[in-house]
Amino acid sequence: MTVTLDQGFVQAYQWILGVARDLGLPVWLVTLLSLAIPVVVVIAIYAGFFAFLTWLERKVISRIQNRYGPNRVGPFGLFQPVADGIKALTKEDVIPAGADRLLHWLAPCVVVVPAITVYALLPLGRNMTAVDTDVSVLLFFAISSVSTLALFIAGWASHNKYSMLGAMRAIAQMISYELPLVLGALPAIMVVGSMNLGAIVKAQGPQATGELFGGIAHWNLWTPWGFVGFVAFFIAGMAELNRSPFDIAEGESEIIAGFHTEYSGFKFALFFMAEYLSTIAFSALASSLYLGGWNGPAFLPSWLVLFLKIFGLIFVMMWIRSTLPRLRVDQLMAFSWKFLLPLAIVNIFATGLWHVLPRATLADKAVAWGAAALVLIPTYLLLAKLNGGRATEQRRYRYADL
Amino acid sequence: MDIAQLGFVLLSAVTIAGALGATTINDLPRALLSLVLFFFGVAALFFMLHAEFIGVVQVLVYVGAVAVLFVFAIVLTRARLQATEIGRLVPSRVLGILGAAVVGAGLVGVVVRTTDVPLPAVAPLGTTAPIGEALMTRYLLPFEIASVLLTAALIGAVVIALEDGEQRRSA
Amino acid sequence: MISLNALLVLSAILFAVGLAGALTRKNAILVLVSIEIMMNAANLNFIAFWRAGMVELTGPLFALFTLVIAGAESAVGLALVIAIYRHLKSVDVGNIQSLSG
Amino acid sequence: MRDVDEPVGAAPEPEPRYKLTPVESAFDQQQLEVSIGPQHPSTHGVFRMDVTLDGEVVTKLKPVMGYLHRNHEQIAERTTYLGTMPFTDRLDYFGSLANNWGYALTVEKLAGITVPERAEYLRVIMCELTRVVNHTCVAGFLLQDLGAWMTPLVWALREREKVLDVFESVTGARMMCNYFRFGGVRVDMTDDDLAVVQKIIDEYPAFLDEFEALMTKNEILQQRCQGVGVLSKELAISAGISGPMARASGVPYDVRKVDKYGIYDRFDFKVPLGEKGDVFDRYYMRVLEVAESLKILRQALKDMPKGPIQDPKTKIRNFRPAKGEAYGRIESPKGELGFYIVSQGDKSPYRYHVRAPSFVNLTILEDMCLGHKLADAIVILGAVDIVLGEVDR
Repeated sequence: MTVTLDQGFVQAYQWILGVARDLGLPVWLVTLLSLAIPVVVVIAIYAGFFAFLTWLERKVISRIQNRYGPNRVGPFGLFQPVADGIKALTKEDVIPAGADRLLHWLAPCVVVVPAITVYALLPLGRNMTAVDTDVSVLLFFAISSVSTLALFIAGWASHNKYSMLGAMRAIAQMISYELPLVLGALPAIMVVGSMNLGAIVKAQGPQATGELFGGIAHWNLWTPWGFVGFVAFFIAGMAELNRSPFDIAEGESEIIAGFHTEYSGFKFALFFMAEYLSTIAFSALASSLYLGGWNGPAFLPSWLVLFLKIFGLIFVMMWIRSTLPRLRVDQLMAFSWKFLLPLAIVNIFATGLWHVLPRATLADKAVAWGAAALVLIPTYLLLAKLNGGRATEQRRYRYADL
Repeated sequence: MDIAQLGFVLLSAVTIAGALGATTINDLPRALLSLVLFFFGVAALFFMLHAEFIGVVQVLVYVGAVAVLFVFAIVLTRARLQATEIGRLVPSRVLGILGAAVVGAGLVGVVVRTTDVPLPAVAPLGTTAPIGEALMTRYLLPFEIASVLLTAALIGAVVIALEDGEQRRSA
Repeated sequence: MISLNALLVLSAILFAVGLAGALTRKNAILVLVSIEIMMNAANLNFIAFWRAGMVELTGPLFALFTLVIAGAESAVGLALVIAIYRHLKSVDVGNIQSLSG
Repeated sequence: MRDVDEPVGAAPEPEPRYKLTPVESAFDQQQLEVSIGPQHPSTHGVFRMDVTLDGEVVTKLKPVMGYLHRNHEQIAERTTYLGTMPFTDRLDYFGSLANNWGYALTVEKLAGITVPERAEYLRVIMCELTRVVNHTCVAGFLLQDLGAWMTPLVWALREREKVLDVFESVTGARMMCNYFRFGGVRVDMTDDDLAVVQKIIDEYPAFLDEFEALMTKNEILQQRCQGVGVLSKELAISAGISGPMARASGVPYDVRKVDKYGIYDRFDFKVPLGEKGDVFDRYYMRVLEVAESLKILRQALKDMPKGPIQDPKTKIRNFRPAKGEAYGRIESPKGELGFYIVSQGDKSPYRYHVRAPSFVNLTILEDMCLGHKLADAIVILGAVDIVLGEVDR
């Protein structure tokens, strides 16, 4: 039963291909079918996931703010995304006078493509990776870096000063957080010795049958380098995704909506969708690198486990979004270059140390932990001290004698 | 014509179109987009030739970094209006195009005269790990030199761009 | 299957296009763009020869180092372009002639 | 026969439907001129800042007001004295009761009217409640400008609703209360209302602590606010800045203490002072002042006597004060709110002028913003605490 659930998608896929072959369809058609089915299924499921997520985000933030959130359309407002979609589709598509019409049209398309493409690389469940290459982690970053250009195109083509400012901010932000992002992912690659996401996930799986929560103890998160790497990766990822508190590129209180100020209707919906899809993809990547990917208890199908982990990470993002104010541009850059990047680099050193030291016995483990902690904790304290110079002073207030 | 050949022809068309666009379009952002298309075409060709790692690095470096650098240059120089006309064929331009055509024709001519070798059908077994090993053993010196070069370029770029900024403020 | 010569011809064409661009464009940024195209064409050759021969990894490694140099070159080149722009308020290579005799 | 009016020759070129503004040339320059407002999420109404940016740094800023000009003063000079009262609600529509009091105080000074004891207490209670909600919401708005996704603002508005319920129950209106009358107030507060007020001020400190825990100790907020938009004490005095903004710069000035209008001399409360004069001080000044206001409210509720709420000698209809002029001022939540009225003995004032604190506080916006980033300019504006109804009048 669990196996059927777990491998249901895979088995159905094999069955369809088998039927197609039995029917005597030409080889190229079968090949095309084998390519098309995963694409269609992934897009359908994760686009549905995206719609649900917009609803969930509004609901979660509403609860944090003592509101109800959407509750008019359908039970618990569940059909709100449908209504939003219809509205976006029927809304007038405004293109500002003086805009570069071709690029204005192209930008939302370009921004969606990488957001969807990266799903091909993710192990979405056991035996459920569409494209299993040797370099999938690197390829993920390579593909998602395209969205930077899309944001620039959107800002430039809109012919609006706010858009231009937003585009500039987006680019500056993305190139400063690209490095900590990649360096944050590097420890996991180093230890496993492969850039293949499937191999990284497998390395975090149960080493023997019947382990707690499918080998939760083997998650990379529970190592010193894993913890630091995950935190650096997660923060840099939030910046990369333009999530609050790093949403300066569209900071609505400053530059209206940044690069998508001049977008309406379905084009705007595409930007929105790309943002959410990349959020999901990024959460999936983060869970694959550090949280054991689809590994979970045996009674849950593997794809559901990944879903839950994605939800967990996204919930944390929503929580942060509804709590923290936005950083300023220079503070954002300073945080990346002066704090996150050095920490990530030192973390790589700590990973190397951990990898070299023996970890067979308990004493060995203690030594390895101690060594990694000895590298990481002073670095953290030093960086915190170096960065916390000017701001955040204690203030004392007095009362006027009137 | 099998699928590989069809793919090759398509990719070549895309690549050449991208290159032509980048060298002929006057609107800078559009030329840049065309360049990105070209980069992607080349990366796809690398993938086709089973050099996955190089393909990925191609996208990462060219699209993720070089193209973004170009974006910065475009924005910082506000060069939208200054994109120069290519329509008028002044003598120097004609000479340039002719020269390039001669070089291209020469290269193609040489290639066509040599005996053709079909690419081996067997795919090489994963290049990523061997490349990593080679970089750490036989090619360690070039690897280190490259990293020094990158550092020098980084510092140099910062210095060049900074110095002037300060002058402008003090002026 | 694709033959080696097809790849070499493609690379030659790309190189010629890049060269033509470098020789005819007046905007310094676009000259740099053209140079990148030429470098990519050369890279394609390295990979093609490696794929045809399949001996050693010299081709991909050479391509890798070319990539590194291209990155460094464009960083410094664009920094120069920006510096020049600040001085001359122009990125037209025709205007940059203060060193000509 | 040709008609004289018939045009001769070719028809003129039709005017283009729109003219392209030379944005391209604007991009061409080193400095980017951005018009923030009048339609912008963070200008707190229809206010415009013409900002010149070098990259992200503000090099020039010109506040442009007047989009909400409603001829308030001219209308007041044409209508009766009492008829102006509801109009004053619309000045600072976030704290209408304070405006009422300022106007009532001035007219009472002009006509020499005394106010019964209980009415004075009612005035203090209503006005301090206004101050409490205003300051809380300003902190919420400020956080909204900082980019905190609505949460502080919604929390602040939740508390505001409770106070607005009291206003509604007492005066019949939630925002445009029109509560004050010359020589008293319009309706008395019932014991139920007073109990509700008591409950609100009992619960408020807990809310305030929670609110502060969300914000004050937040490192991002501190980094964004400290050292931003510093206003020196000297500049604050010479520019006539008043209210929490002046006190944040260390100017010991509070009309409640200086004038002791109404019955403010009976209450024990303190006036907090900042030292740096930056946005963080301005934010924290408001938090501290809420605590002081709660102190006043507690005392007022305890001491409130029974009695009439309206001076019976004052004529409500056909109210014509004698010839003369008067300037009355109160400490509104935003600063010193002054009314200047000249009477010729008619049914309407000869000259009526409002000294609006928001307006005066806005005048030094450029001095505070120069050299800061665009994002800071928004925050500085948010910390000034303006209401456009009052700025433009």
